[in-house]
Amino acid sequence: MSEFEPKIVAFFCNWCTYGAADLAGVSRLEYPPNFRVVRLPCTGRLNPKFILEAFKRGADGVWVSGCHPGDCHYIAGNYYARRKFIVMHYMLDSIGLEADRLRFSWISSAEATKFQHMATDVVEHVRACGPNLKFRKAPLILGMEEVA
Amino acid sequence: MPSLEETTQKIRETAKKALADGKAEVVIGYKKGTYPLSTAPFFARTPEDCDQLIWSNFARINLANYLPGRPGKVAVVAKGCDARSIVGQVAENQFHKDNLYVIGVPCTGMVDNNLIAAKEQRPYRDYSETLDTITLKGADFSTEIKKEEVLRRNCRTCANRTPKTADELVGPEVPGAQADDFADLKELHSKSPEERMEYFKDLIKDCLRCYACRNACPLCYCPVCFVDETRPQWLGKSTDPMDTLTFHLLRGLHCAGRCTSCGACETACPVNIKVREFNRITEETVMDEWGYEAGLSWEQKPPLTVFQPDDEASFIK
Amino acid sequence: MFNPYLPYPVRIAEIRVETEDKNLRTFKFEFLDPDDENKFAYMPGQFAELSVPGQGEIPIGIASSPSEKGHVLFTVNRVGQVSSYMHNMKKDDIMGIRGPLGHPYPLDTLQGKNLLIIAGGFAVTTLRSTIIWLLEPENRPNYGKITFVYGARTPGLLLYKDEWMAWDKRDDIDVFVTIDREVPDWNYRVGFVPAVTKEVCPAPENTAALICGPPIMIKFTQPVLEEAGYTPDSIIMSLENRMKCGLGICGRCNVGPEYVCKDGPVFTLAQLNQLPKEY
Amino acid sequence: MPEYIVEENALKDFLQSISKGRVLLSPQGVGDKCQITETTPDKVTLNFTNTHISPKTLFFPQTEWLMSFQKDHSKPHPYVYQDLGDKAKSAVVFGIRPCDAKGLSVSNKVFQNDRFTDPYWKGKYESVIKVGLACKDPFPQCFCVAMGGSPYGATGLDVLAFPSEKGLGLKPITDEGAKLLAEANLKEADLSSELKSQEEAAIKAQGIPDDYSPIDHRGLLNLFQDPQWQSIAENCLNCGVCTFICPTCHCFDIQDEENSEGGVRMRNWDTCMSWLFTVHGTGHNPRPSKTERVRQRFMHKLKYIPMKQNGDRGCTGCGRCVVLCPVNIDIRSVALRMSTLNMQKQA
Repeated sequence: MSEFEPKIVAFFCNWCTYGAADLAGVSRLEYPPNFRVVRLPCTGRLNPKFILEAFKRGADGVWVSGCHPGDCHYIAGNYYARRKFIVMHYMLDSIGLEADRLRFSWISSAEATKFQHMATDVVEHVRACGPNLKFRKAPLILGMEEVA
Repeated sequence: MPSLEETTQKIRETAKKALADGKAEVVIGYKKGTYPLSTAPFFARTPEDCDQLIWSNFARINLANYLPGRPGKVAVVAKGCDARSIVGQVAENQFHKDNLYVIGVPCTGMVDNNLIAAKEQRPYRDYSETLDTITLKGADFSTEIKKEEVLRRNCRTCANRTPKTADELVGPEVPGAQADDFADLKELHSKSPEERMEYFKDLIKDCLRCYACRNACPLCYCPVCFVDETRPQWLGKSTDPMDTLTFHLLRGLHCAGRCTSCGACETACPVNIKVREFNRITEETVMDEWGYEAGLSWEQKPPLTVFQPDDEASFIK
Repeated sequence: MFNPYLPYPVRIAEIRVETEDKNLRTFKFEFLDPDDENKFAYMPGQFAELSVPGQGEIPIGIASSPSEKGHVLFTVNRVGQVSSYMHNMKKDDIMGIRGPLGHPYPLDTLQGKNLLIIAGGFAVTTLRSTIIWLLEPENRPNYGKITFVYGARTPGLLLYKDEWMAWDKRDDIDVFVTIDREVPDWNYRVGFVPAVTKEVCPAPENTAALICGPPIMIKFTQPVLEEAGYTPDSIIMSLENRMKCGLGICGRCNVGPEYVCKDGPVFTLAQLNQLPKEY
Repeated sequence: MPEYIVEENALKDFLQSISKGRVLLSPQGVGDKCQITETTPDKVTLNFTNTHISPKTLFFPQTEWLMSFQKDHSKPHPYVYQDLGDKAKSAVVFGIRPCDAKGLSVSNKVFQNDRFTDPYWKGKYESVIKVGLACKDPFPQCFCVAMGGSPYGATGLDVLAFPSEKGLGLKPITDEGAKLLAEANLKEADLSSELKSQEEAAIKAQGIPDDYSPIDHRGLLNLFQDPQWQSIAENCLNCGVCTFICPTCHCFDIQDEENSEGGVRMRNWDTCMSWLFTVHGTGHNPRPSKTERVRQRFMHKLKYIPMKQNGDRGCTGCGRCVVLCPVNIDIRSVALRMSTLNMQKQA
């Protein structure tokens, strides 16, 4: 049986981590291809429902990454985001989401190597958690077996 | 402590005075309910109306809920928790402080009817209450229940029973319980992630998705709630456990740093889900992280609307 | 057991963009199972639920006439989730239609009468169906004079241009098409529907008016007709409300005790005067 | 038809007998957990108030999948909805209360109306034999008598069971009920006089009922335009609890859900208290504020349904909304206010 390949939804800030991913690619730094990236104007735009929606639709992990505190393109977006992340993080942890499925990080657009390492790390941690079976919607039973 | 009757009398006098002095066009208070162990919100507009206002151990619903968007000058009867909600609404520009007159009632806690139902299953048609006891009267029995045994969960640990931000208090201050140590969450935190998820999925399994918890909440005033958004539709409307859990999680998160533990959501829930469990988690977070309790003063800023450059978040890599 | 919730599968045979703002498209459907066409026996004024698998359903008036065999037509305005999705569908895509639902215009009881047909904007759909049906050689002799008033804001927002232009050339129907404001190369009328109606409406004796249009048009046309002497039971209107089941069960489209889907959508003004204005 | 008697120690055998080849459904659990569920004869109890939320869930679940489709063009019928079939099981429900049975019979006339039959409801409703349990002692929330019912009412039931001096009395109501009892080998007994006196006592115990008949005589528009709706609605939170727990509320929403392989169409309970319920695609809303929505609920129950169902009301007095409304909007007071003719001159 082939090894489980996790599906990870990544929310990247347009001004930093998204650029870092770009730079990593241009620099031919190899990192795992398990991400579906959603580009945000700022991590301040991240609504908790985005994370829940990703898990609900079957993502095995979610990775949110933005600019280092103090470096926000919009002055303070990520400071507010940080407080939101704190509340979100404890909430999801408290209701029993495995901590390794949800990752927050700060990666600037110059940090291609950090991006590479972080990407590998996220995938390995999510892989260790196994497929997301509990924190997703129940599959639709189409009942086609009998019909066909 | 003044008796319920004395408090009732004082509320009526204060309400009449507020109307007469032009501080308010309407006084929102409680009147006796039509069913045993209940009260109804009541909108008093004349001095005669004011004589229907009462104080009771069943004044559970949070009257701050009627404030957002209401035109004109309003006086409202508020317990400690309700007054805190009002502070939150004013901070969030839902109601202008100048149009508000808060009649604060130092509160010794409200009664959970489910706990009464657990103590007395026989049908009763009448009841009486004092500040400390509830007496149920059936065809051939009369049962006296001590109020402290049937207090709501949130009232048992309430540290802010006196509405200190009120414009006028109708009784002497009452001491609150010890500062909240979140003892109720200790057991939860000792569980494994699997057990925690089981616990929460079991907690909400009876959810009817009626959203009464949202509608009863004085802080849920969004013109279009996320559950009603259709493009995109964030939330499935079926009984899928994940959709239900998402609703409760997001409701909890939206109330982070705002919830005052008034218990209106749990009171409104028709199937008695402990919906406040989600709010408790965020309450604990804002307390641990920023030492914040919602609605204690007019000056404080809700924690998610401000930041410190050095906010600690070691989980962010 | 017949399941009224189950749509008949149809294929999109043709999509026509109707208006210059591209917000209205006419869909021509063919039934995958030819038998379903017989089961879908309808009369002008009825509607159907267009069902896009995975997206939902929308109630839309049937624009084709039962006399047009082999297909059914629906003109859909891009408004919500389902209609927007439909606007991105292609020829030969598979979807479903469920119906016919509601009651048709009472054309059988109107036999022998003159008909004044007033349409505004894209509400003309079921009235197109009506006119096509009325102009059939076997039906036309059963009715008196037919007057058709149709208005839209601009020429580009008028539906079914080829058809009403052809009707205009016939002598068994009087066609008055109008737009709100003068534009170059416009050879028909200019002015609002109520004003045109006032000018051209036939005598109320032995005449019935069928009206379908936006609320604002109905609000101002109704007094014109009443002034001209039309009685409330000779003014026939078609309502719309949000619907889901279309079967008089799910409870959202009711106007007082009447369900628009099951008991309507066609009501006379006399009936509506007895009902609350919850539409 | 004769009545039958089941002695207390024979109750289990009786239940065994009527549930032969059928599923046995009966109220289980106490307090807010009390609900009609599948059970076995030994677990059946007569000692309960009523189910916490109405038993409409039996025939009209909160979420019900109606049909499904698949997207694979190499398989038959891509993108064509197929009926998910009737999941109805032959069953007997023991212990449904008369108010609920009557309420469900009101919904039955909506689901099987003059033009359409809802197959999902019909299948379930008609495959369940309903043995009702009369209410000897009314509960404080009960007002079935005022709503034109009785604690011993038989509407919507196949058999009415009632506590008799000698055990459990059983009165067949429909032919199906008579057949069920005839096959159960029971002792016949003439209980008609006992039944009559019990019913009279139970009705009396509810006190002098309010008279809501003026609602039937008031004009529709006169009631609709009554200015007091504003003050009735003032308290309302629009939470919809009253509609979800009500035995006659039957409104639903139809939703599609899909994934990469296919999708299902389902229906979920909905409530007229929600603004989303009636809003048009254009944004126009025929019931834009809570006043209209509150009015809709009470008018529907107390005026519209009686107009359509020969005077039968859409409220049967089970009292759940009275108990569970968080702001104590009591349908009895509302009905009384609707009955007050002097609010406005009669239409």
